[in-house]
Amino acid sequence: MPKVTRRKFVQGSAVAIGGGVVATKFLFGPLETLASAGTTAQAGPVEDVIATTCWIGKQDCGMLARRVDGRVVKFEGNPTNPRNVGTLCPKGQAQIQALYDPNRVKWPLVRTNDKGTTGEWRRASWDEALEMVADRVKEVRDRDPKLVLWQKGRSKAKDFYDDAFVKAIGSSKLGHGAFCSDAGYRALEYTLGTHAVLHPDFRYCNYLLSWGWNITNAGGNKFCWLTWPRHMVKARERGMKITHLDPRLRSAGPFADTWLPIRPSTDLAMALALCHQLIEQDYLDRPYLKAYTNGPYLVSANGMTVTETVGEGDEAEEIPLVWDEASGRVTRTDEATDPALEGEYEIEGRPVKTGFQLFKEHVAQYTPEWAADITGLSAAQIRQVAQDFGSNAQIGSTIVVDGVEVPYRPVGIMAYHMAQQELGFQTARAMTMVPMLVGAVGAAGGQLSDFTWKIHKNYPKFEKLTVEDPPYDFMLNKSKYFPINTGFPGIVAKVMQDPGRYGVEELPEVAILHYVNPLNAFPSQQDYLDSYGIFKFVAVVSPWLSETADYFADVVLPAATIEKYEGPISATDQYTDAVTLRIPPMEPLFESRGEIEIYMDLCEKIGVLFGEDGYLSVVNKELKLTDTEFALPLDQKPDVRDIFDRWAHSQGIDEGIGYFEDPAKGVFVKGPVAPTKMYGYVNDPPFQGAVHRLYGASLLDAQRQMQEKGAEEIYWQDYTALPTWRAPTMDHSPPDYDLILISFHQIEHKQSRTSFVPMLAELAPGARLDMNPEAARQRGIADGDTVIVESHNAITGETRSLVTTAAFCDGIRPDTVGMPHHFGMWTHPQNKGQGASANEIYFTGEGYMTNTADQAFHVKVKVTKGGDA
Amino acid sequence: MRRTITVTLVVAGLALMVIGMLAAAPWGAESVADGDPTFTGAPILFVLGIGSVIGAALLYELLPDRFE
Amino acid sequence: MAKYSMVVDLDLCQGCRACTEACKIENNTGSGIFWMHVFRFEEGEYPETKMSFLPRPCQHCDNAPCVKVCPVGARFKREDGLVLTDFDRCIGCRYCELACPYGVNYFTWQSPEKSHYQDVVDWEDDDLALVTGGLVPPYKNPDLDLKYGEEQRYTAGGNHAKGVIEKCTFCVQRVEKGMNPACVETCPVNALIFGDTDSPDSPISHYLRVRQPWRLLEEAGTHPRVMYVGGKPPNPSLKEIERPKAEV
Amino acid sequence: MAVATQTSGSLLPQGVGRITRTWRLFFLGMILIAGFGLYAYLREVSSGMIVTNMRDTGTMGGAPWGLYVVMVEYFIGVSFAGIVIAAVSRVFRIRELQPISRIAELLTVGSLMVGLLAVLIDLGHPIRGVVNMLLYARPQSPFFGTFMLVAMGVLPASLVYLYLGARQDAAVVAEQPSRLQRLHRLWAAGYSDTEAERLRHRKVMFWLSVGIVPLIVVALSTEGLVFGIQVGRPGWFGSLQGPDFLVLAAASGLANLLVLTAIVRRLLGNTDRIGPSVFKWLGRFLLVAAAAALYFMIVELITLMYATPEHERLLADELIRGSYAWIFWVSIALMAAGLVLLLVQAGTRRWQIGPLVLASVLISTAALAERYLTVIPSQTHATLLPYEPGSYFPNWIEFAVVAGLFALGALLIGLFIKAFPILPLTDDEEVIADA
Repeated sequence: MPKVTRRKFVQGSAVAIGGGVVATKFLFGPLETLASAGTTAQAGPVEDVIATTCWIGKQDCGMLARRVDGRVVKFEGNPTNPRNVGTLCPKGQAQIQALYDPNRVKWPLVRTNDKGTTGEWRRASWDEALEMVADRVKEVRDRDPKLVLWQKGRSKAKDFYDDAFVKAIGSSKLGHGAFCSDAGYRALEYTLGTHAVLHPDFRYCNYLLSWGWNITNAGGNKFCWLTWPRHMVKARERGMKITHLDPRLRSAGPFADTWLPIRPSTDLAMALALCHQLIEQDYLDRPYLKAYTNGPYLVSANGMTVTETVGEGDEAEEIPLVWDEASGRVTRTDEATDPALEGEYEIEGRPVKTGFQLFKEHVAQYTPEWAADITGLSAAQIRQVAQDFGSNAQIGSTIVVDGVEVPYRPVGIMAYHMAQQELGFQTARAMTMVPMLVGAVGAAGGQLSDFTWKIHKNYPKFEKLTVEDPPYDFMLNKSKYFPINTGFPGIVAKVMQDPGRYGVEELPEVAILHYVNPLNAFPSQQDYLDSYGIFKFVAVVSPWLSETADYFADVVLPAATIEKYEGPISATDQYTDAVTLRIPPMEPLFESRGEIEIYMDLCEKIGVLFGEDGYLSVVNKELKLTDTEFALPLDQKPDVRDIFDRWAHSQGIDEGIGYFEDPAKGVFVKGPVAPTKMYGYVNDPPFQGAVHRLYGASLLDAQRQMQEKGAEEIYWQDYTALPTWRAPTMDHSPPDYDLILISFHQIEHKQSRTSFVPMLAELAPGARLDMNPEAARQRGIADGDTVIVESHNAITGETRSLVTTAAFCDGIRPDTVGMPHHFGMWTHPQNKGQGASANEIYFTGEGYMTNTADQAFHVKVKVTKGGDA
Repeated sequence: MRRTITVTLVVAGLALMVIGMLAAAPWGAESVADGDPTFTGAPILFVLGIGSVIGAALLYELLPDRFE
Repeated sequence: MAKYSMVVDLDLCQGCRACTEACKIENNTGSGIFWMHVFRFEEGEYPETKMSFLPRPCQHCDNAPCVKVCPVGARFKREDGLVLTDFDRCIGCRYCELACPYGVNYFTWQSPEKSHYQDVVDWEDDDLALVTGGLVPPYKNPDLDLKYGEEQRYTAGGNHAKGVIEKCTFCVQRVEKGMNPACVETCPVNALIFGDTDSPDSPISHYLRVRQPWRLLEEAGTHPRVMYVGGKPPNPSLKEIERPKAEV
Repeated sequence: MAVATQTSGSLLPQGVGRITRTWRLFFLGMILIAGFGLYAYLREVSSGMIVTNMRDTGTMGGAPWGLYVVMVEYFIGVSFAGIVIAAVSRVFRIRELQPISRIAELLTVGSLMVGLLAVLIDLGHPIRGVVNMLLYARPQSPFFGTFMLVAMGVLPASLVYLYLGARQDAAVVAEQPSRLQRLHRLWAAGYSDTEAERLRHRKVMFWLSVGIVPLIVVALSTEGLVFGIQVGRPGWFGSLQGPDFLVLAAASGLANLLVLTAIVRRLLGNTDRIGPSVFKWLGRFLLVAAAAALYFMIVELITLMYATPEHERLLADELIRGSYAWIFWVSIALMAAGLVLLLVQAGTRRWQIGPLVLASVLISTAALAERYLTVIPSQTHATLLPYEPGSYFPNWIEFAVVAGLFALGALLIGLFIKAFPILPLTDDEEVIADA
């Protein structure tokens, strides 16, 4: 494909305009004249195809844009892209309406009225708008770069260009992960070392615990929606069985072989009971537990692992001790030949137990009968799940994959956003222990997390958690509140309202919001209304005017949607390694621009584009171009296309970016992912050398430090070495708040970023409250009635309410109500009448976030008939 | 004469109706042609047929005596 | 002569409605119109609840009631199995719509310019028109303006004029280029299979050798060319949930 | 009253040519209503049928055939009785009905015109409708019956029947000088009342009578077939739809004829020309037709309730208990009430105009409601695929258009009455003897 230049494009447009007038006149006039329109169509249009990458969702599917006279008429899946193999989801299809949406921000806007209310704007030139932002950034940055806060809701493709901006100016950075699945990420980084959450090896898996996985509607770890279901239906054709643990049946649709409607926020109890049962039914992979977990490590009565110091000074290393069955004595792990998994021993007269022994004793209290009361399931159902999981694991078996013999444990868990509950971190840890007990972690057919087994930098860091004294930074890093800190916009909002309470002295002054919409997309709307006005200056980079921009932006910079170069973008389907780029199917519409251009210009104006630590230099590092012949010169502003051309060459692609611009190629397929990379067991060394933490001594250590620094119990109570059940805080709400509100994802929408696309809004038009008919009838509510949903904060006593419409749904627990979470916006004409978002009545802060600073999406509510919709 | 004209018109009308009907509805055809009359405008024949029969009645009464 | 059919594998269908959207873009149908509708059903009381999905394109019946009742032959059956509407012939009586037991027909209640979501997005916006020429919709598919088939009739796409009927064409404009219909092409889990049942080597023929198909409302005697495998025929006890906003 | 004031020195009989103030008001009123209907229709033409409450079946849960089709069925049904009464009374020499034969013919022509206009109004492309029907009409489609047989057959035949049947009278009034003389002369077309002419006239009228009855039965049965051959709509498929249509048509037609006759009688000063025997005959016919109609309604309902296909049962349920129940029970009650009124009169052998008119109004309204129930619920409810039930109720545009159609019909009849003697001036009793 030839490069799209503006001149070419304008020529194309001219033809299109001509054709358009003719078509408009004839097509919609009397039909008899259609013949002439037909002739025009046959005579003229220049048609071509551009290979590009979907922009609207999460997983960046490969697309082919069909163009007529330079105008995109349709996006279709790119068959050569392993990720989606020529298919597209409803969002991918409908995004063409988002592309052409005349309600996009067309040109830079500068606020002309006070903040905190609906914005009034004047049109500005790019130069003026960028200058305004640069001036404010420069001024604050000179005092303390950390007081510039860059916050991202969504950046697509590899985040090199935005990270480079953050690094070049040295700003603080805030993501949206704490609302997503980060508690799960932290739990796995802690437990296994991998940076991901749980998903199975669908190629061989025979028994799947679909644990809160929204199979038919939402994504999952690493992928958006499309690729997982493709794997899932193939596995089911092969005979895989699915047990679905979720308060709603809708999430599994017809794909649940067994539906276990678990009570929200009780997954930890379920996971602990499963561990109890796997031990009781003796489904234990002892060789795995001995060799790859800290189960054999000896733990003293104070809860700490007993170690021996080897070496001196900087070389010194603490090596844990185990009981060596072979020699019958305590030895260092590196010297033991057969460490004992269970048992009580003595070291110098003091009693010690193995970590696994402690685990076993700990879970002994969590019987199925105990869990049945909490989870709302029956003890028999829980036993059955454990038995199915254990028996299907085929402990001890192996399979040959691509010539490599790999342990074979065809059981796994698919879980994703369900980590976002108050006990999320420990829940995700306990859920990981279920496959650990049967040795399924990193096994063929078993429990995977990332696509390749990589150890995240947090894994060693979490061995020693540090808690410091105030003052803290506004994100509460290393604070007594969150020794493990995800970086939580909710807590930043809290801190900004009352910095003294959290021992914070300096607040951020300038915020650059990169396509993020806290006001609507984050729970506890009131906290954002109360805090974002405190920023002295807010710049927003976004294709649409977000609600946050509407209320708080000083300057809005219009970003392009799909019409820009972006990348590199992984095109893997988990089993094949491939990479691609986003190629603009047309010039950016209106005056919008690609983000890379925006950041380069902004850096130039701030004065950090060029030079050694400048933006371009960081880009070189991020794209691994530094010290190669393809490195960007540090003294001239490159063309965005040129950046990717260099990157492509650095990947050994001789055609450079031309390879990706050729629709016949488009995707650079490197080949299948080797089993030695995918399966932890057959890594070299196995599991990349990480010891899986069954017993979390450093968590207990952190708890003690927090207590010493005077943190409240609500912060330290869940820093326990082993996942420990307690009732969630929301259960302390008065009994008339007798329902649990959850929110859910619909396939037609991507968070709050698509509900204004007309075709998607047509399929999933607006908010509703899914209610069990029985529960509704008890409250005198009929299907379609307007209802008031009132939430209660068990800590502060605050109540919040919204009005929506009851939708009868037999596939939901009677004690649970659910709302789709895509609505509640107001800036786009399409938003009119779409109704409220559950985020308006969720709470954040104590009791409603995890101990790792992640948001919980559960709250107790009462639902009554009435209200004005 | 009057009778001849009338009878002719009635017979011709009925014939036209039958022809028009058959041409408009190619009974038994399975294909595409099923949708369309054998020739465009066949239904006009049917209409002319009806007109002819009704016209016959009119003519029978209205024709002046010299057509006797 | 090829005989085109579609198989819908309900064991695979995720009810995602990508097909619905692909169809709408490809055929430029207006708001509230779903040539390819995907039912989402719920049945049974908690906790014995079951869910199912059912994509519903035009069934392209071999014994099509709509073809039989069309007073002017605007609705016709092609020899390759496609049931099409000549929108240049249609008089807008909506008899086909009443005759069809599947509810696949849509009438153009208003002028096409107005029915493309124009209440919320102004496709004729001046700044947008610099690029699109003010086309409505901006993704207007030029293929739809051509004549197709041996008959050379105007049958492709939808929403051409006020007051005519439209429905799924199996994407005649794509089929004639040897491509799959848009819905089939986009289905993320390949639950839709399209092809020539007269050719023993076509994927659809292979499929039908392995799987036993059933048809929607078989008792109506319409002999649909759309076949279903897996799942089960719908019955009145199913409750439709998550209906799209079907308003014009 | 109309006859009370004379406008000119005209000597035309039955108030022909005399336009009173009441008549002026009547014409003006009808023109206003028809004009408003036209305005509503023009809105529909310019904006599309979106301005009505009709919508697609299935996902939209609407009724693509709404009030217009109900009115097509109703008007064409009404037309049935008129011409049949006229023809039957001629063939079977029912002397008592001879005086109202022209009223009957006029009712037929008027309601046919309005009914066919309603067909055009209901089309998305009315002009294309006429052209393409001529070019491509398919006899396989029941619409062929509506268009070819009703529009091109029954209507012209009825017009010819009306025209020829009144020709003798035209010759009589054509001798009176008046503003209408030219029209009357044209109508008389040189009729000079010779023996040969009389003979020819009687022959033609006889054969027309003989021919027109089967034609109208066939043509109108196809109206029932429009629904009867539909497998896709619960409640429609069945061989009873044809006869059912005719029976209801007879009931509604006779009821309207009776009302119109009563009105004409009042207009002409309670003339003895339309005596009690006319109403007795009409009452008897109406009794039979209404009884049959009620019988059909009940039989149909029972069949629906016991039908094996579940959808038929669902539809019955919807009619009996659902959103259409009020229309359903009102229509049954009206039909039954009308029938009881007639039965009482038949039992006492005392036929009175007042109660007869009341019974007619009841029965005609019931028939209209019954037409509605035939057309609408099968579209919005109990669809064969489990679409959510929908709804339809006409909006002001549709009501305005339909009111306009009624006004147009009334205007046609009113104009005729003022342009031509509505009662025959000469008796035609010898017809059969001569034939």
